Amino acid sequence: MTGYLTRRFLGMVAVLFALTAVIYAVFYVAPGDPAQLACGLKCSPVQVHQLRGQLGLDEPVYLQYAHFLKGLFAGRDFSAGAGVLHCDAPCLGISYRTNEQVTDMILNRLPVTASLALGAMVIWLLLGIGSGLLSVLRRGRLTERLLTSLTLAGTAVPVFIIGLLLLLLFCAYLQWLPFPTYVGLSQDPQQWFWGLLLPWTSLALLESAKYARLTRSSMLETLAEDHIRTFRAYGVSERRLVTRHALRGALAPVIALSALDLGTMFGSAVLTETLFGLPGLGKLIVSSVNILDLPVVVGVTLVTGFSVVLANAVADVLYAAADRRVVLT
Amino acid sequence: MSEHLVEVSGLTVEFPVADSFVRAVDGLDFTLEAGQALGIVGESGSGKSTVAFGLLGLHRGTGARVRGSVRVAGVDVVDADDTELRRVRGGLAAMVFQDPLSALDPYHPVGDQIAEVYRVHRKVTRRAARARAVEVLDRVGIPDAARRARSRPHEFSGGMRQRALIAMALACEPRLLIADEPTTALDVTVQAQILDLLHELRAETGAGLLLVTHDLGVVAGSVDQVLVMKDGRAVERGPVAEVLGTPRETYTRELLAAVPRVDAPVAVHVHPGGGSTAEDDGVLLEAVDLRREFGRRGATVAAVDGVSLTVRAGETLGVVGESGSGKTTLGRMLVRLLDPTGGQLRYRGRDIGTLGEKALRPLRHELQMVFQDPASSLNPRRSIGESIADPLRAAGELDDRRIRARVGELLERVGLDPDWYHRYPHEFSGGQRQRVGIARALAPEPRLIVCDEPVSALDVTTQAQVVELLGQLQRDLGLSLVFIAHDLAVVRQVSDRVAVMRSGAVVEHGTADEVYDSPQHPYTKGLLSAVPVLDPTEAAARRDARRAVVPG
Amino acid sequence: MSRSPRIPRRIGAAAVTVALAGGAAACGPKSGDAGADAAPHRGGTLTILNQDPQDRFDPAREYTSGGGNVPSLVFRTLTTRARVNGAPGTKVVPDLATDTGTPSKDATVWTYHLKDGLKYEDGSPITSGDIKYGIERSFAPELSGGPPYFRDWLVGAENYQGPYKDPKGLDSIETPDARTIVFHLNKPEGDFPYLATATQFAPVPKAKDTGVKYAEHPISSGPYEVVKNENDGAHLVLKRNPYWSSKTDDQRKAYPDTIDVQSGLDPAVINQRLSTGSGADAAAVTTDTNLGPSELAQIGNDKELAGRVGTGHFGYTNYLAFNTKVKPFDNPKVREAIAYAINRTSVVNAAGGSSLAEAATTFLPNQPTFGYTPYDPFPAGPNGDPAKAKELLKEAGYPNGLTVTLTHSSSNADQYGPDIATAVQDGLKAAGITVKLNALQQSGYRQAVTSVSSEPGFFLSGWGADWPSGGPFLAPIFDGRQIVTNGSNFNSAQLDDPSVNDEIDAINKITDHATAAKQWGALDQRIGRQALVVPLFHPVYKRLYGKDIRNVVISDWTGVLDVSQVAVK
Amino acid sequence: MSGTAGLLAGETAQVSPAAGASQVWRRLRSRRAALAGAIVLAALVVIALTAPLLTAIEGQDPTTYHDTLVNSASGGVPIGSFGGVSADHWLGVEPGTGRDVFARLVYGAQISLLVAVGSTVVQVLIGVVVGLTAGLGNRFLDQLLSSTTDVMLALPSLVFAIALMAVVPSGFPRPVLLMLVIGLLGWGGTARVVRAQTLTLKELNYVAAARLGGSSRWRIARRELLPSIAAPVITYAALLLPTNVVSEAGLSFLGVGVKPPTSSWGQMLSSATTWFRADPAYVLLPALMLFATTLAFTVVGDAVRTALDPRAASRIKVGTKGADVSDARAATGPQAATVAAPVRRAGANADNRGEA
Repeated sequence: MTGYLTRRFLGMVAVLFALTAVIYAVFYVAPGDPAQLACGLKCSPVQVHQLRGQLGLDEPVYLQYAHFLKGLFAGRDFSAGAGVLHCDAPCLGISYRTNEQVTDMILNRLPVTASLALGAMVIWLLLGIGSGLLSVLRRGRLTERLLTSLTLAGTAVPVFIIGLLLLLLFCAYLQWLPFPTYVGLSQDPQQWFWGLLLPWTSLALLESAKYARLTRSSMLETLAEDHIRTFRAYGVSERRLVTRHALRGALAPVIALSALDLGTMFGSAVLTETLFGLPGLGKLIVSSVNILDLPVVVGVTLVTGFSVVLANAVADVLYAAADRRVVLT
Repeated sequence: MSEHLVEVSGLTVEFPVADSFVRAVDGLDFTLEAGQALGIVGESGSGKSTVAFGLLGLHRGTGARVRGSVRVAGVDVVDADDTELRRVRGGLAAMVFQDPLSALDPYHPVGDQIAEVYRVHRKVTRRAARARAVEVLDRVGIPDAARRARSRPHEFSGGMRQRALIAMALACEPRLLIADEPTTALDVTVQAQILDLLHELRAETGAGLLLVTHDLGVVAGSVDQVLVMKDGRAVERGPVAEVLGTPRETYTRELLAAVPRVDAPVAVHVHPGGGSTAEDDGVLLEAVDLRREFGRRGATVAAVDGVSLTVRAGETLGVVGESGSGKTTLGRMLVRLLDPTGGQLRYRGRDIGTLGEKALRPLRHELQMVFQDPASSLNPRRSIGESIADPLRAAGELDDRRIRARVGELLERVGLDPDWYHRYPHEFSGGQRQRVGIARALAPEPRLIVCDEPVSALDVTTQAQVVELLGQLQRDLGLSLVFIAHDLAVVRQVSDRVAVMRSGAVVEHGTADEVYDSPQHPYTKGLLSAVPVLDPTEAAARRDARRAVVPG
Repeated sequence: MSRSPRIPRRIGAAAVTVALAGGAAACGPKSGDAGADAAPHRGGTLTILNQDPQDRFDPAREYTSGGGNVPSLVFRTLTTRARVNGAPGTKVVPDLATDTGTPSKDATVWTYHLKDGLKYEDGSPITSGDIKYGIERSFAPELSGGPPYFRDWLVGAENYQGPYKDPKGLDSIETPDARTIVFHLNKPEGDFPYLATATQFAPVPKAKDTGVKYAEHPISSGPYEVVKNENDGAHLVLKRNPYWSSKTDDQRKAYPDTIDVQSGLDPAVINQRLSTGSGADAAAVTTDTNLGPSELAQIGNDKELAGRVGTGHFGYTNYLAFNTKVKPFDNPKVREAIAYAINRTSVVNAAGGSSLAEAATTFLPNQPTFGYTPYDPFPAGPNGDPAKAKELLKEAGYPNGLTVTLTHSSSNADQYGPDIATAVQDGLKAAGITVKLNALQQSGYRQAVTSVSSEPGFFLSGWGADWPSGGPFLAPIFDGRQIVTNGSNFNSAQLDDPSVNDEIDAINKITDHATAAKQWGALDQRIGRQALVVPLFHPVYKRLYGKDIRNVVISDWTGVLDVSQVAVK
Repeated sequence: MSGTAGLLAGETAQVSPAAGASQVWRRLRSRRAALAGAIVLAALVVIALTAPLLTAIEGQDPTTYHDTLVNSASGGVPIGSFGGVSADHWLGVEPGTGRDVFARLVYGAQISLLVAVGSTVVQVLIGVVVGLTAGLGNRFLDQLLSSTTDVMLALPSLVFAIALMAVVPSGFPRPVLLMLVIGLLGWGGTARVVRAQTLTLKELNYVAAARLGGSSRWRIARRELLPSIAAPVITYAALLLPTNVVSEAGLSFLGVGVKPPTSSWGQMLSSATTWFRADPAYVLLPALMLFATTLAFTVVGDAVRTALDPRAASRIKVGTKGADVSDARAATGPQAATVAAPVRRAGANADNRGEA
């Protein structure tokens, strides 16, 4: 099993690197000159030329990529003017625009995206598993049909619609909530919570619908398994069948999926971050794409991609741990 | 009060299918007295399992319609409220299920599962319940029960799991044990042990036993009374010796006649023309020290571990072994569906074990295979005619009319209507599908067919017909057959020579009569003695013999 | 094109960002709230809520107009803008220097003397050598981003690579003593005092220079020093610099004790927080976010809110640019037809409505300091004159209409985007001109329209001067000698008319600002008749400030309230 | 482009061979929700196709500005109630421009449906090719393609779409570009489903039989595998459609979708973010259209899934084996025990290497 996971993990990491190479190539052919953009439009040709040299943009693209790889594994030095700017491995390079280390930029935005993703996950798990279970326990009754319809509708609503409507309702009309802003958890936990409540909810409503459906179908499938029948045939009550014998098996895919979703969230919260103006990784990469700040784009892609690769591995392990019958080959 | 342990009268069970109901059990009546054992026997679709489930009221809430009356230990199962029904389930009547792996919760230790059931019915502490679990596990012969009680089901072997399930059934000292095909998923040696255990327990606890099975051999040694079912109705009922010995009904007789017997071979096979004169020339396929390993470096398992055997032209080689013995892997290697990882495979003197797919293709048609599961061996989305025609087309035949004619001929040959070209597999019964599979194997005019458990998924009557067909074809076409099966009786029926496999190796090899009548290897001996027999007296004698050999 | 009406979203090219950081200017607040309060309160914390971070907080890397808003709290420069309301706020006044500079006769040598008692935040004295060093380090490629004038104007600076690679420094900046600094220019530049407001003229002590890391904590010469700089200017906290003294600085008031600059906020959030004004937000302002439609709609019924809007004008013009080297725009009649056909009402609406944009018919912004002279060479009314346009097209040889391609940015930032483009498109439809839209991704668009080789024939553009004077507004766009073939070119019409060139030279020699302004206005009118550009609108800044904000000063230089003047209650 | 679609793929499953087309249709028809969804979808298609006609009836077009219908001083808020609803402008006008909202919504339907369907086709084509190749190829090829698939599923696809849309020259037709970009970034789930199916199917005896019959790999893929893969792929595609509707809207929302003045619901929603307080009607209309479309697609897709896969609809079975009830059930096709594609249950192993 370890062997399997290692192979899968390494395979994905390898592809991830191939991907960074593709990004380099794509940006190389993209219109626009990063040096000109970093320098400013009024920069003279001399100045742009100097800057191009300083950023290493005068080198062939494969050498630039080689430097990037070297930085990743061995660290790199950049000229800081006065002295050098040492960038320890794993070094993702420095921003063309601000000379800031990409690693720092990402670490600075990470808390925002992480708060968003983790908080949303808590809500979607509670809501999703809760309503999924409820619809199973109330099989055949009105509650089930209501929940089934609701969750079906829920999966169909894009986050930017839910978000907009929530904003409209809670911030503009009712004014119960402040307009979402990110305040660090360590800075002011209360503001952190209230500021993120709406983004969390918008993300989670959508996800929880998916989870409710998954929980429900997984639970129904588990309840149809033979061992459930065994305990039913031994007089164990329905409630206990669900909570003790079906829940764990039924939740295995739910947990595995949430690990995956959490990983994906690091890269896919762009819409939410844009809508609510949260300074996370998604916003960072969007603005970096606009100014062709290649090191930042590659860095964020690598980090978000890696988080998903990791999440995949975690999901596999969780799944295997939850379901002893699973063999990873 | 009547004080029958079980009293079923006018039981009818119907299941909703699409817009209508299908009747699975149709007006069944029977009784079972305390301490007695009743076997319900029938082929698939006879409704026997439905009866077993009906005794515990397990149809409640599934949409099934249940009519008639079912009384178990004095409780009316059909009318009882949920609480009372739960008291019956496990407390008064306990069920032993067919597939012990899936019947236990994979997440909890076995002991806890038994303890849980115990606590449903007895107001005791957790600790006392655990102790009871260990006690019953010990009773069903689980060694080191206190430790094993903490293991999860997947850490048990198949037989141990079945014992654990029986232990669970015993936990609350029920007055009735219901065993639904308790040994179907098990190897023959383990099957014998489990049946012996059930027998012992019944004697010891005085509980009644309702044994549901398709295998007449299983009931022979285990019950007092037999009820034969067909299409939801009782065909015949009586003491086991009487029903098996002197059946009154035709159906029962047919059923009995179809059961293959280890002791009395049915000579459907014919030795190749010219007898054994041209032995050397007759060798068609030869395996020399053939090996196959699975897994990656470091953690390989040898499924086939150095097997050498020969198949002569026109003869049938039987390969018999329990699950995990590597017989299927061997069979697939013989037709090169799997690549050997070692040894040689010679076909008509030429080493084909290492040929690439392209080089192999001209030879492909000479080596064919018939598979176990007729459901998966035909593409559900193609008409059977197309499936059979496939090898013809692959061989380059383009003329539709000729293909049609040839397929019709093949269908006829395997006993099907030649006009069924356009029918789809789901329109056929299991036996018919297996015939289609055989027709397809015949299509490219092979010299050798490997049959991998060709009849194990079929009912006993169908089984006999398919075996008969294979023998017929071999006679007519001069085919060589490799017949792989776990069922010793079936193998004896068809084989000229037999190889017994265990853990990837052949432990005994010889003519069918040699191997069956005077087995040399202890493993073969054990296997043979475990085979259930139809004569209740003989069965009892064998049980005693086994008990003498394997104490405890 | 250069700066945008609002501090641009950070995306833009640096040039843009820059100018505006200073913000801009014009009529101050109408109510008497600001100056009327007797004595503004000293102390407290001023919060600034912005979209864009105060990144690259290094005097070498800032591109500001007049020294910027937040930057000028930390960096003092040789000269600075006058911190007063309205038009007087377009004047240059001394800052570190004793006067706005002494030019040689032909204005090629400028001499400055430093005031007495100038100190850094650590108490050490500020010397003229530090100012020279500050300018020199802005040449280092590591510290790119500043304005281009130093390289263009200073003698022998064209290929200079900064003091790190070339420690000898620039000979054209002399420091005969610690309080004197002399600049040698390669041509007469009467506007040098305006340039001396740029942050590059802030002193940098060589011993404290840490290269690119200097931005984390630049050494303050102004009233505030940096105590916290998170995520490259995303969150900046400034506190009073004890060594700064109002005795040497008559411009900055520096009433609050602490300034807290938060950025990365959504415009809707900023406006909402300012209008609600709870907690610290009561003492908050924004320097880069205009009112949104929601607030604009609200202001009509809410006097209190209306009283907290600061309106300002920064000299800026959004226009349609033609490349006269591309057919059919080489034909003046076609250009005129477009100028007649344009529906400025639609365009103004697309730019946020009449509160945020004023329809423009002149290239020069509507402020006297630029030499604004009202005129309309192609009077077509607010909705255009399609009939006249059709007539002209017929004369030009297009009786059946015309199809042209309008290039624009794919982003609406700076109003070069699809919103304006589609408004133009619809307006021209009535005159039988079919406009195809060619949206370029923002960075690609900027480079395309400023490169002579790839310049499209017809595109959205805009221009704002680096300081409030007609020269830098007109010359880059219409001076034939400023056509740059191997770099960024802003003379998009590629006009090279000797008479225009001569006129520019003549006005540049005039040292009196008012006289020169009048001449610039006349020149603008003269060029305007050629329909080389179609002016669309001048943006207006309308920005909300918190309930507790006092002493609001909005000059016409920046157009936004000056944070160095603000007091909190 | 949901990155997690792959995991859910395990849910989609086999079609019972017994489920012929007519049976599927009957199951579909019997669900009222599905019927309603289908009606909504049909209506949308009609609206999209007849957009020019509908707007002609209204007497408006989607691009003409109406300066007099908005209040310029308040930033361009439509004059009148509910966003300027009038006899001329049935659903009001767009703030800032005065363009007709009804016309823009109707034309927006064209883009939404076109891009959704087109990108789904691209996704399915790539997914099937990659999945089949991985499933049938040797270990190296499989590893390579599976890793690529995993990474495709892992990519922050929205971000990539933004980058791609930015890099492609502006002359390229936008709707086609959208289809390609969404398609190129969203095939991972299909590939995973197809690969898992292929792996399961190729272990099946009828494939082995075809090999023995002398069929080539290509012939096996075409004749034995593709027909069996079709059902899960159709099911999966039905689930992809609403996702792709949302992707198009999302990209337009972020400003990299179709180019103005072409109208798109996503772009309307994007501009509505600044207007939602001053003109709520302008938010609600495109939101409603988008919601109705995705919901209709989802409902129909869900129904297709249930119709094609009777297991999903089956109630809890108790006690009795399928064979006892009806022979047809016993014929249920191969069971794909894939939750996460690579995960297999030990019991389901084809080799008889079971427990010892």
